Amino acid sequence: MTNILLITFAISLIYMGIANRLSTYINILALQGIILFGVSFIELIQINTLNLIFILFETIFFKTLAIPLFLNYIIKKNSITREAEPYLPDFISVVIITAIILGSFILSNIVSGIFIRKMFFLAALAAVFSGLFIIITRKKIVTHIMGYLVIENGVFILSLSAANKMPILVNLGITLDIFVSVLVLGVFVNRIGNTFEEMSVDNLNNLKD
Amino acid sequence: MFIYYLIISLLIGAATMLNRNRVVRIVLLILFLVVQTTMTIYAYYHLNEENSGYFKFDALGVIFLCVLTILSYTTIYHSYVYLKHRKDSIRSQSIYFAALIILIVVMTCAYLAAHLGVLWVFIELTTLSVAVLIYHERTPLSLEATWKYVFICSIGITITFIGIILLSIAIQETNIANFSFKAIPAQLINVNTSWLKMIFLLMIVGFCTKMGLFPMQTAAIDAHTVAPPPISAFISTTLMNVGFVSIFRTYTMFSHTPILKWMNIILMLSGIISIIVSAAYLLKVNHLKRMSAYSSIEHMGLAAIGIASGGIGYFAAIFHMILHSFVKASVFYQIDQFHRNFKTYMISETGNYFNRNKAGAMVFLIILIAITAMPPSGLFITEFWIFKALFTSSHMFIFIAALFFLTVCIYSLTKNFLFILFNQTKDLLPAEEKPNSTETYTQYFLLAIVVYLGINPPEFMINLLNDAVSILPK
Amino acid sequence: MSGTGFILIILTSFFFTGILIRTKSIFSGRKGPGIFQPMKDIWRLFHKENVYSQTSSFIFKIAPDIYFASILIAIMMIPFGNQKGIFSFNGDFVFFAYLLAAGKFFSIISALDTGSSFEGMGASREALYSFLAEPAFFLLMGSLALLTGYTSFSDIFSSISFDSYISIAIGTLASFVLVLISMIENSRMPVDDPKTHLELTMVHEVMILDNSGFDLGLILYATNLKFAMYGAIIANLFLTPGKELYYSVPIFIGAQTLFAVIVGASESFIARFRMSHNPQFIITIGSVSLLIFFAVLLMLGKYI
Amino acid sequence: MSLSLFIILITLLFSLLMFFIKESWAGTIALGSVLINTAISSWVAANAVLGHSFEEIINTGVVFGDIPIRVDALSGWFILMMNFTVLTGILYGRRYMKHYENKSGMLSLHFASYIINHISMIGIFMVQNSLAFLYVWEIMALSSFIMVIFDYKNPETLKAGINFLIQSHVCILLLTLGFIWVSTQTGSYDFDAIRQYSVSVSPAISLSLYLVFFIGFAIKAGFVPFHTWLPYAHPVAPSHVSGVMSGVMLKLGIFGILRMLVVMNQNYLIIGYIVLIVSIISGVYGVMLAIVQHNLKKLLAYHSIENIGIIGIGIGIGAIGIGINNPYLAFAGFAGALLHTLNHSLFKSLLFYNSGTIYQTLHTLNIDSMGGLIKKMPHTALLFLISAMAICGLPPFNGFVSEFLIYVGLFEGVHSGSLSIITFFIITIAGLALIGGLALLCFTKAFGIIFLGQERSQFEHEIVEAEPSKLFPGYLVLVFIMAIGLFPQVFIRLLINPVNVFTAGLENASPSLAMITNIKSISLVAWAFIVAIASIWAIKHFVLRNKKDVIAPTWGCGYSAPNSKMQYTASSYVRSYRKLIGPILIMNKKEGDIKGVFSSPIFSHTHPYDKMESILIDYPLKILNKVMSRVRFIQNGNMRYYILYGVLFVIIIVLVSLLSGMATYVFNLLKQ
Repeated sequence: MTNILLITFAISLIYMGIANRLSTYINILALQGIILFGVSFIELIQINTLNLIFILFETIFFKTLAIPLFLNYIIKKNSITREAEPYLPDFISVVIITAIILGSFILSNIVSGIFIRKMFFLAALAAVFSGLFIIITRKKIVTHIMGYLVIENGVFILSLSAANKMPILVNLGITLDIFVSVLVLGVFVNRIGNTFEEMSVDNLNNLKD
Repeated sequence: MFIYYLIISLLIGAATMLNRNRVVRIVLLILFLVVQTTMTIYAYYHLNEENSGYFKFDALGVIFLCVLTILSYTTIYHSYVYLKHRKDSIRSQSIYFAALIILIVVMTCAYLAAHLGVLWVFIELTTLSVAVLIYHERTPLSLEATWKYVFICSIGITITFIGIILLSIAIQETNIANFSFKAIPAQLINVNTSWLKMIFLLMIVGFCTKMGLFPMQTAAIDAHTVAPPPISAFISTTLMNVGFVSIFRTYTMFSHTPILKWMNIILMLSGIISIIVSAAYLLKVNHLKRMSAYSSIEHMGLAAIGIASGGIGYFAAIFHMILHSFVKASVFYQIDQFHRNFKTYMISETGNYFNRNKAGAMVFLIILIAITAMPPSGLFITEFWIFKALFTSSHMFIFIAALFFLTVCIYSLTKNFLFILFNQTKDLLPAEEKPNSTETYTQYFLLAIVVYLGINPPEFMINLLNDAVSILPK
Repeated sequence: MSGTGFILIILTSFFFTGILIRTKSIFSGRKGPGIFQPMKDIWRLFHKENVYSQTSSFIFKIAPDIYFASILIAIMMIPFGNQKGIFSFNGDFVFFAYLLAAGKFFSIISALDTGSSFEGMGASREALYSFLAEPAFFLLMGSLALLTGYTSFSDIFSSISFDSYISIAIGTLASFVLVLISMIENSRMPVDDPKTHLELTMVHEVMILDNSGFDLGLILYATNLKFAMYGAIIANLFLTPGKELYYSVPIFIGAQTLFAVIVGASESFIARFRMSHNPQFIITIGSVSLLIFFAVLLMLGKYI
Repeated sequence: MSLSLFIILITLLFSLLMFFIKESWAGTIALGSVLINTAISSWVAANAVLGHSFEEIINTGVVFGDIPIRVDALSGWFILMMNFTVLTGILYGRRYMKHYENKSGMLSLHFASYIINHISMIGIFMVQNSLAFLYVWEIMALSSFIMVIFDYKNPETLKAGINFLIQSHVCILLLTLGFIWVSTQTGSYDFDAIRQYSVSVSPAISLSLYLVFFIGFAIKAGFVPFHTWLPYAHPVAPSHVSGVMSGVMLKLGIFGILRMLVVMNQNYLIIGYIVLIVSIISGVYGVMLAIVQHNLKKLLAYHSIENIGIIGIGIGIGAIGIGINNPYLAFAGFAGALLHTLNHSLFKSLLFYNSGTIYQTLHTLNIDSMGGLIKKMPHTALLFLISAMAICGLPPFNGFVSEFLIYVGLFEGVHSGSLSIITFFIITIAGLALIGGLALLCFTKAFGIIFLGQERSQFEHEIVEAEPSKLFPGYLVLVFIMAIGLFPQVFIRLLINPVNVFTAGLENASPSLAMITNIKSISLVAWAFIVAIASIWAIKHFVLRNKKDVIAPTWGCGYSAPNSKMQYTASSYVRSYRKLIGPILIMNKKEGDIKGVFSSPIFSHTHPYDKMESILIDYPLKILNKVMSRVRFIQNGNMRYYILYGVLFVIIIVLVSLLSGMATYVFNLLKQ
């Protein structure tokens, strides 16, 4: 069951590669939140309740509801155009993300002798790298945040794979990371929206030599 | 004890945030400095002592804590001067000082953290608290820089976090205490080396954002450019020290595993590339603060090389970081005065500083000597040691390359500083207010420290340094 | 006694130029003046007062004296056969050369002192030729030192002997080089024509255009002395050591006369070079003396 | 308390004091400090030269460890030389600097760095701990850098200053390399460690170690091809500083080369050959370029290169002498080198002082626009004339004595050595003679054009002789120049101990005595020369006692209205020479062409440029710039790239380590 969810997760990444509407991205993020909720529910059913509740709350509340809404709010407020405006044609994006998944598959096979389930490792790695890929290849600033969130999801999966022995502290860490960064980034996106009329990274390369 | 320190100073920070009265603010600041100082002294006298769970007053932390405390005095003073001349609104001033206090507190915690997770959390916090300060001037440029800084640091910190998770997976343990730096090495004995390599790589790349090493040096430079000069001083000294401490701790953590040589290669690579990049940009950079930022990158590269070459290199690297902190801080303090004199940071639009502000010009002259690591600057000694270590570890190619590119850096720095001091070709409009030479005393003081430490470092400092490197393989 | 060489050279200097001029006039089918005529002219000059250019300074006044003195002292170092010169020590020919250079230094700057374009020209040429000629002389002396194993005029000349063909070859080459050097030093044919009437082509004469009276006399006589001096050096090459005076003095006089005649003959049959050709000519002397060096190496069997 | 610390404290005190008093006092303060330091160090040094070496060990904490202070005869000789020049330098400088009071605002800084420079040089001669040596060496370089950029209002100065700083830094890098090399092998900073190391390893290694040091010091000494900083730094510095730099600081390089020769006493023969070759090239090349210079101080700077070459020839001969165990040769070589070091410091500093005086009266250094100064400034002219003759190595002055020693050594070597040595020496003899001749050409030009004839250009300010206090140091130097020229034997006696530092190892038949008797006769002839001049002069005046000189215009060969423009200029004086050596030079020529029948005034400038510089410095720098500009895509302001770097870094390293892992795996498979 977990594996199916994770595979779905991976597929969502691929879909992200070809999606060219911001709304699609947000939906995918929400979907990933739900997937993560499922995974964590299945995996962590036997750990202590407090921790479980916390994680579930995190997945459902933050990843599935709060953040997508927040992003929607930002987009509305700053009247950002609805296209993602990638630098690369979708075709290449898909190819690259597939390559990323393949690579993480190979890598997960290479690292041996470690107590970790390869599927988790694969999904996490794929998420992290696709997130980075999205950040690198998309034009809008909001998409940077989205890519960042994808990375966070990957990290979350990775932590899940070790979660039943995972100290709560690090779990807290994830929350703090997402919460703070998203908030701060959101604030700055707003600022940028107020400062520049057009929310594209092209406004943000004046500091250079 | 430490927990009280945290609470008190955070309270002071909150008070500064809310307070709108000048006198009260000064009182609060002085109060905070007192607290910070007492904390430092306490830490020094309770060396290698666990405190309130996640913190430990070990030698490395205490050394850099001392540096931080000394610099927090000067930085707060210069921030005060800076704000006085900027005539900001009371509110933004309160925010500034509150954020500054928080930053200092958070960095203190980062130095003393004895637990990987805690260290990580506080590093994240430094990013946030410094972001507020970087954005203080509220210009589009500062917005851009802050955005980049926060974003890249978040990415970096996340990469580090992945490393930490992998580590936690690697050491099959549930107990939080086992995540302290003391406990980890023992559990790494029978972990697959390729796994260790990946963990180390990810963690280092993350920390590089803070220390300003290649490949993640980029954000730090932009942050330097727009931050208020006193804050730039902090970014390129104590904040980079945070990065250094974390890298050093990580290195120490793994130093008894078979991947030691591999780690050295990585750090060596990162260091030398940093030096090359800084050399390349110093040749053409025209923005004074960016120039100083690049020179910081160069020195970070040297420190990394120092660690990587081992032996006396560990010792030298820490020493180098300390001295560099003092020098670089004084650079940025002087840059503040410089900026008030010329109303610009662009080197090509300045000149003849020697006759416009004699005291400041002398500071620049001494800084030029100090930062290019020529005697009587202490950096000369540390660089000598680093190169000795490099030679001993028989990395001849790196040795030559480093020497060569350092020479290039020296050329560019000399050229630019001499231009600022002596160039007569520009006809500039005179400075608005007469430069105040009392503002340069702090710089003279710091530079005097640098010279003194270079010639005759006090006993306790040597002991601390030896203590800090004692665990590492000889 | 060691003054013989000195006295003889002084004596020779009285009639050397006379013989030279006489030879030339005979070759050109004239009777020509008596061989003491040049000395008489000089003597006459000694009684005339000096005319100084208003541009010139004390350098111009003192220079002829120094020039003359340098040559006088230089002569004192020339040995006579196996008799030492008045001054003789290891490496005295170094001193010899540098002393002449000192004299030349002053004659050059005194030429520049007058601020005349022509004399500057002459000075420039003189300086150029002398620096080109220096190495030749030192190479020669070095080779001789190598040959004999001594480093002073007297030892070298007293121990030099011509018993093998190669040594004779060396001797001839050496005397050839010395003749040419003396030609340059005294600025005669083919480097310079003292009889020319166009200042633009002069070297030495144009330098002393402004000298007059006593000073001019000094300079002219110094030239004679210089000739005699080089003649003496050449003669020394052939003075086989250990012979008595009544045997060696005639040889000496003979050699000198022969030298004068040769110079005279060459001046009447050779045309002077173009100015631009002089440097390579002088360089050639240097290479010839390098040949001497190789010959010496061969002779000593160090270089097979 | 120890002497050295005392000196240091005094100096720091004075240099701090400098900043709290009126600028007009700074010179005097500096003079005081120099006097004190000179007194103390000279006392030590004099004892050392007379055979009582001085040694103490200062313990300074963890960084330097024990610093041994050793003053042997060699150091002593150099210290005495250095002190004298520094003293005359400050005596001249505090007058010279009066012009700049309250104009540049850098005066106190200048004088402070002057005295710091002084003690740092004392330190270089005394300290025998490699780290401390580097420390003082770098301080010396820095302080001289600050002195060089004194006239910062002129952009040329800053360029030259940076050039100087960088090249001296390169020299320091090489020294650092050498010292690190030794200290990693032996774990000690003491020079004795170098000695032990160099004897413990194979000759090839110790030779390469020596070469590292040699190149390092050669940059400082200005041997070709490491000379390129020199012709820029000397002209722009204030004249007393140029005097000290050229007179003393170049000798630091010489001292380093000699010191390392003593310390590493290894394979002398090959080192001798190397030094000899480099020196001949330096000597000839230096003077060749000196001749074509228009800028007086630049001309003198190139001449320093030539003189360094002569000193180097001496060192080479000496080293070869030790190598083939010929004490006479060794003595002649080293004595010649050391004496010429002293001589050069004397006449070169004097020449620079004079050029300073000229500069301050005419406000130009362009030789072609000078002329006829001898009538306005007779004292300066006299000083310049004597030092010019001395630098040409003409008797009866000091320059000749040292060159004579070297010549004697060469001729001695010629008939005592193997074929290779003979050939080398013959070439050297020819080279040395050539140098002498060229120097003659160069300084007849310099003196003749600057001081003689008529003024070649009008100056709005009237030209007057410098005030006595400015001439006094010059005459002080002059005394020594004459003394060495006329009583060389005294100085040769003083040289016995310093030379013995090298030749102590040889079983020698004490060549010094033979040498001294030989030198005695030099002084004899020198006296005779002077007497002869005097007597001829007397005779002349006796004969012409009742005739009075006639003053007339210069004879214009029939042209009746000669003017000052018709004189020979410096350029025309050396034109034929320039044509001869054309291929070696780069002459940048600018000419305005004639337009129309009545053309506007036209011009023709020639700027000599150093070919070696264009090959060894300019071209590589161009390459470097190209490479560096390739790197400059990194900070392109686009955040996507910034993140990409991190990702790529991780990916590449992972891939590489994976591949290397596979490679090793396959390799092990193949091994089985």
